[in-house]
Amino acid sequence: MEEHRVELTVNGERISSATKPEESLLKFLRRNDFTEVKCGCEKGECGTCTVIINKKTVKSCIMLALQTNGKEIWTAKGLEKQELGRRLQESFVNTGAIQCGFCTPGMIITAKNYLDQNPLPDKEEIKKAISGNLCRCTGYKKIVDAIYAVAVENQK
Amino acid sequence: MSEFKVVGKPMPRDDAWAKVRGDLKYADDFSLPGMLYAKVLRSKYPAAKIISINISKAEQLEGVRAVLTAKDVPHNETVTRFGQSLEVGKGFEGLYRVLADKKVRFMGEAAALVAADTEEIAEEALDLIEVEYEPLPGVFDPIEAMKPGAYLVGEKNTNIIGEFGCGQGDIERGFAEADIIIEDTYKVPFVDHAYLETEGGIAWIDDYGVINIRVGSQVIEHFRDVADVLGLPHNKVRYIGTMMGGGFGGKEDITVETYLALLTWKTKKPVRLVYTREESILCHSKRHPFVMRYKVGARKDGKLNALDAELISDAGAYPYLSPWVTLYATVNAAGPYCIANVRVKSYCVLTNNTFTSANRGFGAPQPNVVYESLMDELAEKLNIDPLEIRRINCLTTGKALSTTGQIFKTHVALPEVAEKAWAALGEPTEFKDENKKIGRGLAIGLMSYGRMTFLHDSSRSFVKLESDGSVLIRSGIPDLGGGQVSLLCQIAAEELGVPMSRIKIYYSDTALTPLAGTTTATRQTYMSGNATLKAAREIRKRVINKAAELLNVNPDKLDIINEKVIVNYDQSQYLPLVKVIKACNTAGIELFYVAQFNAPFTITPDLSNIRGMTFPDFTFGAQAVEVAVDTETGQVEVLKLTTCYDVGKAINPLSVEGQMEGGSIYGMGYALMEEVIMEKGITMTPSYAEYIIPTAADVPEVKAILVESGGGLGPYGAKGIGEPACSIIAPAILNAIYDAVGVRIKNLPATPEKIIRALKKDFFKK
Amino acid sequence: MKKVEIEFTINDKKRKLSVKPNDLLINIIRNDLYLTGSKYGCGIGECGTCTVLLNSEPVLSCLTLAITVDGKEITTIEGLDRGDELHPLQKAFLKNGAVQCGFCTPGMILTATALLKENPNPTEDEIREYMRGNLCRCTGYNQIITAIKSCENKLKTS
Amino acid sequence: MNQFKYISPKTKDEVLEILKEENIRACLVAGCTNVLPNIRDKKIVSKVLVNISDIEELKGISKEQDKICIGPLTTIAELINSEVILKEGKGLHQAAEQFADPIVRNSATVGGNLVDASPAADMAVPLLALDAILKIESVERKRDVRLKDFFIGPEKTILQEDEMITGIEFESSNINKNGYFIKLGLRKAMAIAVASIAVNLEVRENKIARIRIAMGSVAPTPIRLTVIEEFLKNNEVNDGLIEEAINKVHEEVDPISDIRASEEYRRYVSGILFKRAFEKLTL
Repeated sequence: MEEHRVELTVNGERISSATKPEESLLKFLRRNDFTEVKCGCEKGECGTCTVIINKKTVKSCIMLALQTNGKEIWTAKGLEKQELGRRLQESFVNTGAIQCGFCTPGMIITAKNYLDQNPLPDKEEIKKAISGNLCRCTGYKKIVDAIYAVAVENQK
Repeated sequence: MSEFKVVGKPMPRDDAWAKVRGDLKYADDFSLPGMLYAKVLRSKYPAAKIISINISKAEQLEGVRAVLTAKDVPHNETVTRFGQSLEVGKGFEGLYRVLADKKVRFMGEAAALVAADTEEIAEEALDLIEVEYEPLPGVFDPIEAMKPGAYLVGEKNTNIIGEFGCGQGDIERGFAEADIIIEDTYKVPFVDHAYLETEGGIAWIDDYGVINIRVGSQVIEHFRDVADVLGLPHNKVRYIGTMMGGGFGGKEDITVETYLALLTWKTKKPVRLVYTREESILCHSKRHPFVMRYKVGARKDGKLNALDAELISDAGAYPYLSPWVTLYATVNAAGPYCIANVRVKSYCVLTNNTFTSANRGFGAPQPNVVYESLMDELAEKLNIDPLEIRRINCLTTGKALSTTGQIFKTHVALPEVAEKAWAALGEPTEFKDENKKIGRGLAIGLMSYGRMTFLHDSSRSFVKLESDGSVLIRSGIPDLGGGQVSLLCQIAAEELGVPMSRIKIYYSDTALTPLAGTTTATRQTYMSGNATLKAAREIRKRVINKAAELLNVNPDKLDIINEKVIVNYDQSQYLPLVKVIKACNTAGIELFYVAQFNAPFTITPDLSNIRGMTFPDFTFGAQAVEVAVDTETGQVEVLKLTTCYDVGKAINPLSVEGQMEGGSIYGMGYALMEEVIMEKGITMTPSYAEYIIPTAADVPEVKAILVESGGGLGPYGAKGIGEPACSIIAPAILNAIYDAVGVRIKNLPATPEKIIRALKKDFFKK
Repeated sequence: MKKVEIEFTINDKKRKLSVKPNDLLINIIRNDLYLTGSKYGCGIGECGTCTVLLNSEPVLSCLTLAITVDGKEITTIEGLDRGDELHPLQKAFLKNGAVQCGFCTPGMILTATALLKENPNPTEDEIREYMRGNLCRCTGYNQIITAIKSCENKLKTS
Repeated sequence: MNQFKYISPKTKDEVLEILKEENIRACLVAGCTNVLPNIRDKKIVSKVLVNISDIEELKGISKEQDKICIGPLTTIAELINSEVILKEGKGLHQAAEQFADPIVRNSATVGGNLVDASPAADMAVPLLALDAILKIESVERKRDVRLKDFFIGPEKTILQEDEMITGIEFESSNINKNGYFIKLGLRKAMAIAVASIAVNLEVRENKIARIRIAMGSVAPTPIRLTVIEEFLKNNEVNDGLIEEAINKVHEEVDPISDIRASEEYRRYVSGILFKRAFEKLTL
């Protein structure tokens, strides 16, 4: 079996680990204990495995681990290290945007990256921005409210 | 007690931080050293005879640790239960086959299990298992399956596995006296729960030979069923329930647990099994399709005076909970209306489709689609406003359910909820696009919370005050995302005057926590809420009595607030809670208590003519929508959505709103886009690209209106909301579509094509 | 440090591993193969709890370099029973109450199997002599000796 | 046993060499949005996975005098952010905005969407209406292929095993500036088109001077509706004309029934989509 190494930084920490050519970034990250990256469909159709790679959101189930060699990845766990990330977490918790919580890591990563680039969206824009992340519990309202609340803070 | 301190306040959930940080370990996030990976071999045919299974090649593959087939399962044929420990009659305990044996009943039925060193090896081993099938014709339509001489799905001589009836009055006379009669047949499809977390778990054998199963399950009481399959004493199987990534009824039946137990038992190693999305859609239970023939009669003034309903549910390949679901539908068939003459007959039928079982709503949403559509048809024909006709006919406090005659002793918030939901739509949306027509729809409904009373339901909870004033709760309650666990903390915090941060709860572990019963039937707020309330109040009493002694005041003058026992007429007089606890400990007064709460018990009714109480209580609600229908493409956009329920008391408004908002969208998907399409038993929609659920871009802003009558049987007068929240929206949307373009959809989902076929009949003729 | 590929048989299963030249056998057995029956007691060969059989000879795995077992056969406590059938010595230890805290038991039993292989019916003195490298703090050794004695001539069969 | 290899070349020429070398064994991986699902479904087995996602020379959008050049590795998100595309190929821009969902748009590439050759391909439809030309290269030869000659069946193209798309071009012209795209899906995001249309139109003194009509999900491949194009050319724009055209659309499309819609509905709605796109461009 052909083995390769991937070297990348995840949440600011250097990771170097073996992988196989066909291993998805999702499987690779989960194998390396980043279990906050969730596996919902493995076809890029639910968004629970969303991570940020070089400032872009990516569904990690539809990217080869090897393609991320040398890149900078952020998962939901890394959000605590960033001011906007912490504010989003706070807002999700206080707004009641979390029910079963399984979509939350992907959802909040998507929101973080979106607000980084669009600090002052309205609710309709937020809905579009998270339309690649499915949620079955909340009906999205409190998720949109939580993200919007942070956007409103941004105006101050 | 004085006014609430914690209850009724919007509360960030106990589990929210772990979830938002990604720290929470769901079933698939947990590993053990030396763990094996399991895969399931699934039947390629919906109906076939298994001639032979050859596993020798798979066994020889390096890294394969076990390959199991039906013959390796000690008790392969058992019965499905859902946690009940009492006899409820054979009618409800259908055959449950762990691994397919001789006859395959549905496509994707498990035929063999593999455990191997890696997932890849396990998958490769599946390809090496040789199964020789002899395909059989099968039957895929419940109506066909009911006919004499139909293909027999199981081993019995009929496919009908449940037959129920109820009603009152004289149906013939009722129709004779009606000024108007409407007769129609409605159909609803298979629906998937589509929770983001697929079914999964891990099992291991501990030092003492106990099989531990860490799994996302709504029913940890299944430890008994797993033990029975292996022929072990019940105390040799332990369930450790994880927080679930959504349940909605789909994790109510056994999913991976038995497979895990068998494989870990065989290999003596930890084993993990997690379904792929395809597997989940293909092989776990679905919501029941129903064929519903209705006939309703009313007088000119709009008063209903006759309803005759025949309900036929597709149970799929195995009974599971189908008889129960059908029974729920039967009792719900006449909706929240007073009708003097009612007859309901229902059948539950096996087919070679994927098996159906619990799905949020449990038999309430299906008939609701019909009776609420028919109410609007009547309203139109009699030229009465949709809200008015519901006012004229709806149940009120003290009235009786028209199907079973169960009397509503608790508050019935009708027509109040309907008026509020309807009014909340506000001014009609202005629209410029001439191809889009605006329409509005209203629907009301009821759904039980708590299990059927003849199941003699009960729940237990352990509450303890630690010597430092922190609180420990132990409850078997599983949490599927609704905040069930956090709710118990809130109740204890309220009663014992300590902040949420000082409360720790251990939940969902059959070895450590008193069994709280299943997180199903919208029962946990009611059942485990009351059990926890009872336990907490017992501790509270003991603390207050001791404090009264020390302060030398009358106990009823004392309250516990912010960890102080305070004299309520003189706040300067108090004792720190910790001090009182010390005094109790010194005096040998126990500050822990296990309480059991029992629901009302009734005897099993005559199922052919169900009368009297079958449920502890019901939740009443109404939903209204405004839609825009594209008259050229048939696309429907929901512009406004309001939902109003009498929740009795919202213990945590954030969670209650969450259920109402989420339930609305769950139901909106049912109305507009969701269908597990099966062609001759083959699932055509095994992915999120084919089984589509609403995205954030598809949803309107849901307006949730909470009515708090305080009239519920739960703690502080709370009612259950989880399932009722999703059970009414579909017909509201259908009514709105009709209002917009005059098309009455009688076959969910209301896809653009169905609407266009009705609008452009002449085009589709050619 | 560069890793070396070694291949050996443990409890009748072939295993391939890449190990560092200074890896100790006890760590490989416990941490890489998850065979935690072999215990780590002192790390300097004073207590015998880490005893395993290397080509049927008892060795202290805390003093053995992993690379040296390349091509050899190892037996740990997990390899003694035959499925549900316990090894005669294991039975004897249970029967005679030779197990208290149980931490020395794996090493004890493996050493004892080696003893009875060399000397099917040893005298009590011979047993004490042979077993002296295995410390026990609970039992005072008596029931252990009795257990081993009760197995004389039983191992030929197994 | 399913054995994969992985190579990550740095330049286009290296890729072409690898394609020559490995031929059918090679599987180019760019956005990877379909490759991994196909590996999971065993539709792709034991291939040499050639990662081309880091090859800068195959990325980016540029305007060279009278033509627009799009690198095949340009992501859908990059199209959305491109002023050039917005100005020179509005239909393509609209299609990009409706493509899958915001996250997938960061990975998926224009070239990838074309070579997958799905009948529903959201990029193919507007590019057909822009009459795009594909630059195709192998070590041996270079050739230019019109997109409308590129697709030969569902998931089938004329691309040879040793070839790759190295550029996508369309002319900067009045007709291309005046385009419109409509996608009809069953939900607002992550939708696969039930039917889609792109129309590019140039009107001179109220006569149709040039018109191109392309549709997705109404035939085995994304198609150009050349019969109607011919019919409409040099005609005056009026309601009667549109009515007649709609009927011709019904005849020219060749849809199938699947889980998303029936053949009849697709046929019917094709006419509606045409009418709407056409009106958008003429009003």
